Amino acid sequence: MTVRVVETPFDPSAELAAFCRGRTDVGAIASFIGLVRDEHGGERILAMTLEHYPGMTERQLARIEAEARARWPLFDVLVIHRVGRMLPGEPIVLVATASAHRAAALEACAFLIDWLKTKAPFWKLEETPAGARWVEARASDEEAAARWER
Amino acid sequence: MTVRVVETPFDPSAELAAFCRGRTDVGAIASFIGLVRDEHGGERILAMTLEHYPGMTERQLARIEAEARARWPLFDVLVIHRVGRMLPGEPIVLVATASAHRAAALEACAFLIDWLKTKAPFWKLEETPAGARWVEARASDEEAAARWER
Amino acid sequence: MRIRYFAWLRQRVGCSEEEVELPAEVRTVGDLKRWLGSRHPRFAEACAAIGVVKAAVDHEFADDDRPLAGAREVAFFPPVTGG
Amino acid sequence: MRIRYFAWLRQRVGCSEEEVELPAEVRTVGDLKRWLGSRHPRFAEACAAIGVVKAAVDHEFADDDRPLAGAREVAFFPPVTGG
Repeated sequence: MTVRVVETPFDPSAELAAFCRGRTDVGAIASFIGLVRDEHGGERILAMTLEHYPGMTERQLARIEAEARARWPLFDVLVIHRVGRMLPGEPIVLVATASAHRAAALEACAFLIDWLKTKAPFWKLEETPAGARWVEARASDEEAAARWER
Repeated sequence: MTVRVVETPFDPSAELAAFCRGRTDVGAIASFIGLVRDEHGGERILAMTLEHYPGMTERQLARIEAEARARWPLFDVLVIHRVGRMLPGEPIVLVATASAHRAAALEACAFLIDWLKTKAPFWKLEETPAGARWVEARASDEEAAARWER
Repeated sequence: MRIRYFAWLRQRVGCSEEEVELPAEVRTVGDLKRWLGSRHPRFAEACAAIGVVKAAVDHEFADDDRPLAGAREVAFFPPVTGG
Repeated sequence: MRIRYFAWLRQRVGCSEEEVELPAEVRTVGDLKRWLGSRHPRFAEACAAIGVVKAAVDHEFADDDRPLAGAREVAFFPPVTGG
């Protein structure tokens, strides 16, 4: 399985180590790790809860992965997304791509995270000292995703 | 030191784990790992030797890193480049970038590897069943680097 | 048909899911929004703001003109913010 | 002045470095290439092909018109292929 939704902390570096292990055909591995930040919009973040839509999430992630594989020559793809409550510094998401050449690996990695941000049903609830608030979608995320439309 | 030239094998995932560890201010970490492939241009690769120009290498890598930090808001940058003889599957290079947001981390990572490929004094010697051969520079690497010129 | 609500829309409506029997005239996602809005005033309020309420039919994103024939589950939620 | 050669240029010239005393008329990297070419025919051959021999003066990439005044080390090498 190359697409996983997990409810407990995961270790991106251990996942990447397993992703690379024993491969002699791959020349290039690109990865992106998203982590909970302790600050957002000038307010301190105490914790973050990721809600998702089970069933639709896995389906959308699998579709985004298939789209990346159709666009770039990839040996392998890994997408892990955490859900539930997590603390600053904890990983939210890991995207990794393996290809013979770096351009394919780097572009596919950027594509995957851009599309995931706008097409996978996750919602972030931030806990601040003033209370909990839902994170608003950013227009810049839509623009980042739109550059891959064709 | 965030720029290192190493003569023995290194573990990119352990380096990445150390790079992420204990940081709660970083939201995004992008990385690129280059590995020795067991095939190139239809020929089997038995081993690869990276020659470099000690002194100039560190200077160029530090300059490339400074350029990335001037262009993007980065918390941290890590560049590790192996030299000497290595086998298929072994890591040649690791580039990692940490930023509050993913676009900066991803772009800076792509920039660093593109510039490193054309501006740092490394040369690859491949061992094939037919003998050793120096890898030729690719025009596509110059083009990839040129897109960052301004 | 099962209706599901997520994130702040779930909190506004006050439930995460409900089973409904649709009247024959509710044929599209847009019809369903209006019909649900008559039952949940705060859902109607949210739908009045353009682009704020997204929909999925059987796990696929769906626009207002998407027909409901054969659908088993429709979900409503705010724009996604994962990654 | 110290001259260094790398990769296949090192193999062609047959040495990795040498100390030289430059005649007064050798003022630029281009002059140095021609002067070294008269000592190492295979270096001259490589220089005849455009873009194949790169140079660095004191660890900085340098074009043919770069003056040598004050330089301690000049290196010649093929286009780089790291990463």
